[in-house]
Order: sequence, then structure tokens, then C-alpha cells
Amino acid sequence: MIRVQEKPFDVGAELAALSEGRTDIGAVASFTGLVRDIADERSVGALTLEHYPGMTEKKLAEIEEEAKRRWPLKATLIIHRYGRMEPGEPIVLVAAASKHRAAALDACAFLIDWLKTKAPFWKLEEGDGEASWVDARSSDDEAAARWVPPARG
Amino acid sequence: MIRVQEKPFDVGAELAALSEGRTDIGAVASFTGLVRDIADERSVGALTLEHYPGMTEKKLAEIEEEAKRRWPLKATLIIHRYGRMEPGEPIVLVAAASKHRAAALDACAFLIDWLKTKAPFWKLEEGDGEASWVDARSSDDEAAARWVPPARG
Amino acid sequence: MNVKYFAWLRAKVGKGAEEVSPPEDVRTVGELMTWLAHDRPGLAEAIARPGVIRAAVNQDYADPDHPVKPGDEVAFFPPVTGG
Amino acid sequence: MNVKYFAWLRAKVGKGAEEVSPPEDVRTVGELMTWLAHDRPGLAEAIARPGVIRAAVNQDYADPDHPVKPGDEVAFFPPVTGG
Repeated sequence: MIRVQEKPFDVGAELAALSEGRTDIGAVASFTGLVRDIADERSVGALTLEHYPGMTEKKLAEIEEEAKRRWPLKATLIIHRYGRMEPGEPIVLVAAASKHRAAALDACAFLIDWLKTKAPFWKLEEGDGEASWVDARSSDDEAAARWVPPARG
Repeated sequence: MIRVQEKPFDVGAELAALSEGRTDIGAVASFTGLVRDIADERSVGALTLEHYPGMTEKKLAEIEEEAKRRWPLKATLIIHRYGRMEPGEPIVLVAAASKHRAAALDACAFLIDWLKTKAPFWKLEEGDGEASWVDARSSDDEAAARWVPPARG
Repeated sequence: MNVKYFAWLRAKVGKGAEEVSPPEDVRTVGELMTWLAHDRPGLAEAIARPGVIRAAVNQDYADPDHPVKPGDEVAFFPPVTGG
Repeated sequence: MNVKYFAWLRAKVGKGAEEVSPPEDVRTVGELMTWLAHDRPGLAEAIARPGVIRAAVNQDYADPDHPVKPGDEVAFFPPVTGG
């Protein structure tokens, strides 16, 4: 399941819903991204996420489908917020559920690594009285490149 | 933080507590292990976890310390239950929080991989009218062996 | 053709979206970008640095030689930074 | 010396813990296991298959040649299966 929304979400409630009432799931791996008050040594007062309505949902659905193609998953979840958020608030949650842990752990890392380089979101940081657009990181490209060949699991 | 307990735990509440009130955490990775109703093609009615009081806590604390030595972590969590539990119930939760995602994801995988081979717990499965002790898996030894040299992070 | 701009490129161009009707010899993403840049100095400045601007056609990532045609939705933006 | 047994080994031995006083020439984990097995058929059966039983001394994993001494807590158990 994918969701793109402005309002905050409850990580615990979302993860609980993923395996609620199911007895065929042995492993759930999750990743939560949160707003930090310091980024690249600059103080951050708030973050605004811009997205591309329509394309964002399309790309997230493709990333989820690719994870399901690569690993035997029982359930997957991608929630990503847009709009303004303050330090401590969640930005993104991805989760993967499977019978065994290797598939869940690998799929979870895959989901967030691919999301970072393939989902159309852009971060604007407010801090020290000015706002600046965050630069893309080459380390994100490298992390995504790990997954180009089919992975273990 | 480590906790060994008989009663169920609330994954969401535990994860929320990990980053509650903090603005220096950018990434939280978690793994939850749940009781499945089928294991190795046998039907499972319930699972009973036996542990070694004292040594279990000691080994979990050592695993947590090792993760903190290897990665720059802001917080870690290991909760493991003992006693009888039914399909769908959580057995174990591990989580790692860091500034960036690579450290959180790798440390989370490390915590559960090492726990599987180093923490003194033993599973007794009830199913089809009889109870049987679960055999150790060579795949768990292989997963733990991945982490013998210091990892990326 | 519906053209969209995102993030700092939106700020540089001064709008987030516009309807445009390029001449018939504009057949690719790259040609569209060059044509648009003629009277959009913010876009011209951005594309002067190669590799900085990415594009999508009908909500899929597209290289500069990807074809464009009337009715397409074409978007220009910097590398993504979500997650 | 306090000896503990876990999981199916506990069931085979018929108890989870016992106080024992081995003779002075029992100086290692392996020697203790052999000595205990003399009049504990369940343990003898388990150690007949090599590599099946693991040990801990004072709550740390210990090889068969690890020393044991009066007052130690020594545990025997099958490979762990938690998580």
C-alpha cells in the first residue's frame, strides 16, 4: 500500500495495521525517516517537502511493485508526507512483511534506497532565517545502485 | 535498552518511545519477529520460548554494545519475550536510530542476525497435538557470519 | 503541451506550470528545453550547467532525446531529495 | 558447582539445574560433561552426537577445553533458536 499525504502519521498504528489479524507473517522490517534539527551542520527550523502530484504516487507504486517482484513479501507499505514539518516529525515510513527475516530486511532497505533516488520529492530547509533547497547526495545514488542486480533473499 | 519479558509488547509504543522528544534522530530502522501459524510446513498452534535468565540479558546487552561500537547510533532497543505465545503475537523487536539511514538499517539487521545465533533462547512449537523443539538453522549462522568483519556504515 | 517546474527551478522560472505550443520542429525533451529557455532566463541559467535538470514525460523519467508531442505533460526539475 | 540444562536437554536429563561436586581431576567443560554423563543417560545420549551440545561457564559461551572450578555456574544446551 502506498500513501502520499500532508498530515502526520502514527508509525506504530501503521505497522500494527500491516500485520493485524494475520498469522502468516513472521517478519516485519520498517524504516522511518524523521526531520532532524541539524542537517549538514546547519540548524533546521522546519522542512517543506514539495512533490509532483500524480507522478509521485506512480513512482512509489512502481517501487513497491519492484520489491514484490524481487522478494516473497506478504505486505508492503510506503507512506510519504509533503508540506511543512518540524524537527522530530516523521517524513517517510516504509515497511516490508514476509515469512522470514532476510526478505523483510532486504526489501525494506531496497524500498527506502530506491525511494530516495526515484520518487519525485524535493526538500526545502528553513533555518537561520533563510530557506534553501537541499542538494541531492551522491551517496544516495550509490545506495540505490546496490540494488540494480537482483539481491539475496 | 534491552528488555526480556513474558508479557506482549506494543511495537508502535516502543518505537515511538525510542525517538520521543528527540530532534537529533533522522532514521529509525526496526525489525519485528512474529509467531507464524506454519513453520517448515508444520501447523503451529503456539510457541513457547525458553531462556536462560541472567545469561540472556547479558548476551543481549553485549549485542547492543557491539552495535553501538560499530555504528554511530543515537538509540537502540532489543525486546525479547519468553513463555507461551500464539500465532500473530510479537516475539522480538529490535530497533536502531541514527542520524542517517545506512547506519540505522545495517545496525538493525546486525542486531537481529546476531541475536538469532548468540542469545540463549530456545523455541518449542506446539502443533498437531504434539510439541517439538525447533532445530537451529545453518542460514542463521551464515547471516551472523556476514557481520564478523566491521561493516559499512 | 503542459509544462511543469518543481523545486528551485519553479522559483527560477517564476511559475509551476504553463501551457505551451512549441513549433513542429521541437520533437524531443532536449529541444523543448532549449526552445523554452529562449525567453525564460531562469531556465536558461539552470540548463547552462549540464546534468542539473531532470525531466519527465507523462509522469515517467525521460532522457533529453525522449520524444514530446502535443498533449504531453512534460516536467523539469532538479534531482530528487525525498525520503 | 551449579549445573544447568536447557530446552530438550533439560527434558532428557530430567531436571533444569543441580548442584554437583566433581572430583579434582575434572578441570574443563569437556571433562565435566563426560563425568556428568556417567550416571545421566540422557546427557550421555546427547553428547554421543558431536557438536550438538553447547556450553556456557558463568553465563559466557565456553569451548570444551574451557576451565571449570568449584563455584562456577556451568550450563549445557542445544544451539539457540530465538529471535
